[in-house]
Amino acid sequence: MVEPLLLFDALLGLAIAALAVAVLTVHDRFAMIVLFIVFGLMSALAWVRLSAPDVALAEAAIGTGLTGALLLTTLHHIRAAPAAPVPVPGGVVVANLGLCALIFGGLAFAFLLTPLQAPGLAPAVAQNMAASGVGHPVTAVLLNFRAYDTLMEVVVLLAAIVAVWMVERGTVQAPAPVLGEIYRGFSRLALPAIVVIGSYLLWVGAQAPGGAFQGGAVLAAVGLLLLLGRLYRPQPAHRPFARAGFVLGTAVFAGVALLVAGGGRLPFEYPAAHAKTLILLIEGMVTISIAVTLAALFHGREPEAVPVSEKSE
Amino acid sequence: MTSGLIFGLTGIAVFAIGLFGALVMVEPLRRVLALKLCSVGAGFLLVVGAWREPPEAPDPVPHALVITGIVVMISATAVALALIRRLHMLERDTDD
Amino acid sequence: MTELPTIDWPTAVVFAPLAGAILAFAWPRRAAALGLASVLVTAGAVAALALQVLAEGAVLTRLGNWGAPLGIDLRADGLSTVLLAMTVGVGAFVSLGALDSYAPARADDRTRRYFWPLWLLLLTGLNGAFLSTDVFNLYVMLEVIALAAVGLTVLGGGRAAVRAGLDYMYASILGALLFLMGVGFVYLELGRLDFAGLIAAEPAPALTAALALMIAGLLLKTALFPLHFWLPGAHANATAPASALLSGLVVKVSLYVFLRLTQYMPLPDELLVTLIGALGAGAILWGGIQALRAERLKLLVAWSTVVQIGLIFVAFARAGQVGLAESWKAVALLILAHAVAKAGMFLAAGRIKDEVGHDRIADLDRSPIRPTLAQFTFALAAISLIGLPPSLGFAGKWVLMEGAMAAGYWHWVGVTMIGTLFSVAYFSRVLASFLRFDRMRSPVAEHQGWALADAAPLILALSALGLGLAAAPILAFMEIGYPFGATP
Amino acid sequence: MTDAPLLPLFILLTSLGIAPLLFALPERSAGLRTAINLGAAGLKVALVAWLSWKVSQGVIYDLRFTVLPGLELKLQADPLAILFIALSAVLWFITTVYSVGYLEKGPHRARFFGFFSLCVGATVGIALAGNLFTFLIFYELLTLATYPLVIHRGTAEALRAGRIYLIYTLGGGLVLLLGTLGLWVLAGSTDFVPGGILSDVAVAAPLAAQLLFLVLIAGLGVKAALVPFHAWLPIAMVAPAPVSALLHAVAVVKAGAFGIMRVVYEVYGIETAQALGLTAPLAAIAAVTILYGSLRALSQDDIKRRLAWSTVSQVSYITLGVALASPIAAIGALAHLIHQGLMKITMFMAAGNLAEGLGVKKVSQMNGVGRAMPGTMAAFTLAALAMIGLPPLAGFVSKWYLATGGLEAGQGWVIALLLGSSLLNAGYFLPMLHRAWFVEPGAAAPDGLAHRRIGWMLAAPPLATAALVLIAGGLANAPFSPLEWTRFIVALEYPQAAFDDLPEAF
Amino acid sequence: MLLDLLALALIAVGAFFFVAGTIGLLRFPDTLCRLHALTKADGLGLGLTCLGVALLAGTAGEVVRIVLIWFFVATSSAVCGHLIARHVRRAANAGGR
Repeated sequence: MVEPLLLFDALLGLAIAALAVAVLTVHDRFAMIVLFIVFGLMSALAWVRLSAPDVALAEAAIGTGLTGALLLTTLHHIRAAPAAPVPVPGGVVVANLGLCALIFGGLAFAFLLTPLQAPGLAPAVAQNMAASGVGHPVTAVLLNFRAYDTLMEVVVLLAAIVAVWMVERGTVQAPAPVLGEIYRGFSRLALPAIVVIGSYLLWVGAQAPGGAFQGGAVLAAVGLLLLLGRLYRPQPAHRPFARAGFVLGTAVFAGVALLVAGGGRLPFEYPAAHAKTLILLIEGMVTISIAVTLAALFHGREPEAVPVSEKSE
Repeated sequence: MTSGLIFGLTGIAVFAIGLFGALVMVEPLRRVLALKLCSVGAGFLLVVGAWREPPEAPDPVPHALVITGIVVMISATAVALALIRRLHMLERDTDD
Repeated sequence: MTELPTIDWPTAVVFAPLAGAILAFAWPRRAAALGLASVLVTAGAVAALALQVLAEGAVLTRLGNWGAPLGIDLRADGLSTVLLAMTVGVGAFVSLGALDSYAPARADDRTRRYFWPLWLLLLTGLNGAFLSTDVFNLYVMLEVIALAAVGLTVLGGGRAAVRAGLDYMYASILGALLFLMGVGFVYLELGRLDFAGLIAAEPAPALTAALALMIAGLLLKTALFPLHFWLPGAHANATAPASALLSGLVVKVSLYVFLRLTQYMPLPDELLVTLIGALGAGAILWGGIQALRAERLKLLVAWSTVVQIGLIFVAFARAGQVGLAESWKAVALLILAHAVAKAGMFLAAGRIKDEVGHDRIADLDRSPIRPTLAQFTFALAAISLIGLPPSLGFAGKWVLMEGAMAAGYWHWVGVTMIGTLFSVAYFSRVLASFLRFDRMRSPVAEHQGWALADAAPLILALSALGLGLAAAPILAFMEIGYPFGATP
Repeated sequence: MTDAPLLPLFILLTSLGIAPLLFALPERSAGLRTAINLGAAGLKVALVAWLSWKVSQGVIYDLRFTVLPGLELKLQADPLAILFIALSAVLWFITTVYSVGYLEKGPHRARFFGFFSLCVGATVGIALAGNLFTFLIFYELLTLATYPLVIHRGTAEALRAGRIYLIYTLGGGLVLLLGTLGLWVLAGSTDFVPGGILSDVAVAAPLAAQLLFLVLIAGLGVKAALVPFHAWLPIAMVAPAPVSALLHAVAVVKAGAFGIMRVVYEVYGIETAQALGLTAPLAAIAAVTILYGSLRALSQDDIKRRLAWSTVSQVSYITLGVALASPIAAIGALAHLIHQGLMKITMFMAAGNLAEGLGVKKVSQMNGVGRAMPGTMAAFTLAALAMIGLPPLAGFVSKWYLATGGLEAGQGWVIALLLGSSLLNAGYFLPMLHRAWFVEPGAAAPDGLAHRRIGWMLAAPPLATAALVLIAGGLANAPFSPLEWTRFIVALEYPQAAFDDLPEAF
Repeated sequence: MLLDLLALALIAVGAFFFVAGTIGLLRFPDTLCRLHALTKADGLGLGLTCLGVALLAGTAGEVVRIVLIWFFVATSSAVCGHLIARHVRRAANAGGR
């Protein structure tokens, strides 16, 4: 029973590597992005094979789905640009190829010489699970043991939206294509379902694969659907709410981390009795922030009081 | 031969392919994708580091790290894409 | 002793700017006031932390009370604290300078409002990185820094700035991903990510790979020749306060991480140390030549950053592998010197550009407008960067050359001296154009362009000069908690 | 215990401390600026007098401040320091008066006086430096402070000169840095101690000690304008006259010569230096410089350039006296440090007056200037005659001691050298005097020597320094004369030479 | 056991339709033809696969979830097909004008 699965793994690995090459070599840019999405889904599949369903979910939803959407909308904007501006000299390509082959060889060598039996932190995590306030180890690591990392990750997201709003200030985006009635009908059907799924993922994260990031990403899809179908158009007046949404997760996370300190406790040291509640609170707020931020990253520019000629169609 | 070994090598290969792309590609979107390939490659390595032969449960810590890495990467990608869009706009305006 | 420990200062040092960033972004109308206030609060927190470190030695905060390796620890030893003080000190003065640079008359509303959240996020990342004891946490911090820094690079919004920002972004992400791959190898081998684990580790192929990847990533981020290609454009095309932060502080973080890692995971071969020194020498030569050819003032200053980074790596390699235990002091002094002086210099260059209206070096002496104080500031900063006594740059160079000489590594002494000559040559190009008066048409008005805005760069430049006299106490402070001793 | 242990620091601050004040002063507050300048200069003369008296009473001043582990900034007031500091204090006062007059309506006065006082402060620091490290710091400060003075006029020519000046002096500074580092690594200290600190190293590693000497002398030789590092000096004379005066008489070249003295006497110790065979080559270089400078001076038409070449030659008398390794020659060298300063500053100020008052800048234009500006030319004449070595003027005293010392050290060629140099001195100074006093003003003179009035602030200073030249020579044996003081110093540096055995001046 | 075999058979047939659809995607000449091949074959393949998996499911909850998945995937692929076709028609119109 093991052997065929190993064969499957090997084929999957080869396919992933081949897709990676294809992403870089295919001429058409649209095909490039589609291939990348396939690549991402295949990688997610591989991670399921490696018993990492949380990671696979996150990669599929964020790393592939939303990233793909971002890439496609960017391609839509820059479609006028020539595909390959300047050809790179062949010598440079060959030299880099050699370099990367060398790096691959070196890293593969080091990897093969390393036994994959290091105990890691799994025993420590297992030992402290009871005190963590949640039942799912990955969530425990993300929101308790290494909560500081996760806070900073949300900060990265905040930095990204600040930077994107700053970069694209005062720009008028190329109008997106109108998607028509069938799409609108579909989105009316899909929206509530996605909200349910996102919330479910958030809620289940405490016990099983899922959590704030996966849930947030799914909820962000709501935003994408709304934006694409023009069911929601960002207005300048909405900016304060958007900003509040962006900072909500970071602020609550950081606030809780600091407020639990005192009385002999350290920052991030949730009182055992309230750990679960606090973590759920944080996760909920972070999910909202992630959803709003990812949707805003997709939309790009800050809604501004510039005359937008969107009424024309 | 184990799944860990296979996907470890896959990850390293993807990383190297991405690195090559990042060094050689000139087209903006493709460079971003090349970097994304690198991050997936690094993700593979961490997930493999967490993996244990099936009856044994995997190490959750690297999983958390990779999830963090994925979110960080989409943030960076979004900023890079915004820059690409902005640059395209500025160059188009000056070309006219 | 006062009752300090009721507040956990390392945490405060990271969270104060974060709170400022959130507030400044959520409330754009008050961004400047909120931002400045939070920088000052952060400065207070760093000062309190420094006092605590002075009184008690290294301060360790076990976030969540889990303790490494399961949790993440923050650790403030002497070196970290000095770099935190450098960051917040330089940052405070650059903030003051930014008040003028982004004043309503000079910059649009949006620039002003976005500067503060980006800068405070950057400060969060910088402080977090200096306190971090965990390689993955460092990766996340490096990304916080990278995104905020790219945002600052393109703050001006011009085409050159955006293009440079994009190049910077590519380099920055790639550097971070190389680092992340290294983190992967560390976990693969050790099953933990904290510094203590690195110190205790036996040499292994995976660790060598990890070290190589991480160093490559850090060198790319820190712009060591020949990986410097992104730096001059990014630093030259940003607005002046942003350039000051980028050149003064941002490149220092990757240097600092490099320093830590190479102490915890010794380079496996003397040859590597020499190679890194040689790259530093290459940076000094190539950067020097480019600085001599630069046509714009800010570009020249940016190339001088490339040179200085090279010098710092020469300091790293000054006494070979056995000397590493002491060489970090020279590196740290030079990092400090460059941060303070270069921030002052970029702010001064920005002031000159603002007053004169352009920054073409060849035409500076045609202008009847002479922002005297800014020019004087520029000269003072140049003195420190050249490494003339009694500046901090001199102290760093002295320690560098002393160690190299004692170890018999004469080539590093020679490289340092050549670098000094180069820097004299390219800075005197600028200084000569400040002092030349026979090419302009109308007479110079007296004391032109003196403004309160000159205070921030002037204080920075004077500090760079004067801190050289305090090099001994600074060195003594840096050794608190034995940054690179057996117990991390 | 002394009643004012910080006295040397106060003296340093009288110059360094007022510099920021002067920079910040608005351009038009000329009166206040002059008051600050003269007040500080006067205060310094008083403080130096007090310090000299204290030191002559045997009080020891020693201030230390740790900069890097083991490495100190050290100020010490020993007799050698007093010699130099007294010279700078007195001449600063006089030059300040002169500068105020000279720059009455010129541009950038705030900047000028700011750097001017920094420059003097650096000189004081060099004098008081208690170790080579401190010396180096002030040596570099001197370079930086004089550069803006050299290019003060802001013309292309001035900038070119400034660039050459900077390249030479910063290059020299860098070499000196190397030497200081070398000393630190070799000896573990850079202190100036009578008798030297290198006697052990000289035994253990003579080659290293010799190389180090070469490096140190090269670093110092740039400012001392030893051949082949002399080229900057004649070019730098484009600076305004008071700057040239200061550069040539007190600050820059003297810093170099003074440094050579410190290195030979107090880093190596004269015995060690001799044992290592270092003094003879140094003497040879000095001799070459003396002759070469004088020869080049002969053919210069520009007055200041001729004076500059003369400086190249004259300053090397000091080096020569040090290198002869005889106590009597040492007295000559030390005395010449003072005497040359007095003589040369007189001549530069006089040359400045000629340019200001008459527009005369070249030797060929000097016909009849003596009658147009008798006071100035009288001072010039006196200084020139002293240079040539006419008894009983100051220059004669130093040359006499040098010659005697040469004989004592068994170096007879010194007599020939001094004679030859004196002849050359006469060869380039006497024609100037001849033109000034005995030739009718001809068509060559600009404006037909139309006399523009020069104020007392320009006229008086050269007369004052000329008077000092006369006094220093005539009253050489009086207590507290420079010569007396140099004997005191030599007694310290040459422990074996009994103070009483030293011959009288005449 | 029989149930297992039946499930495997259903999944295998489903996979066959997926492969067929993919071959159509690669081999057919223009976008509308490709779309035709893809939507029909994949729709069938999806249904069969879901059915097969549902037979293997242990609990009723899992079955419900699989049905939901089938429903959403089928709907969204239909909408996607529609959108692509619409885009093609618009592009053709724009090109023809």
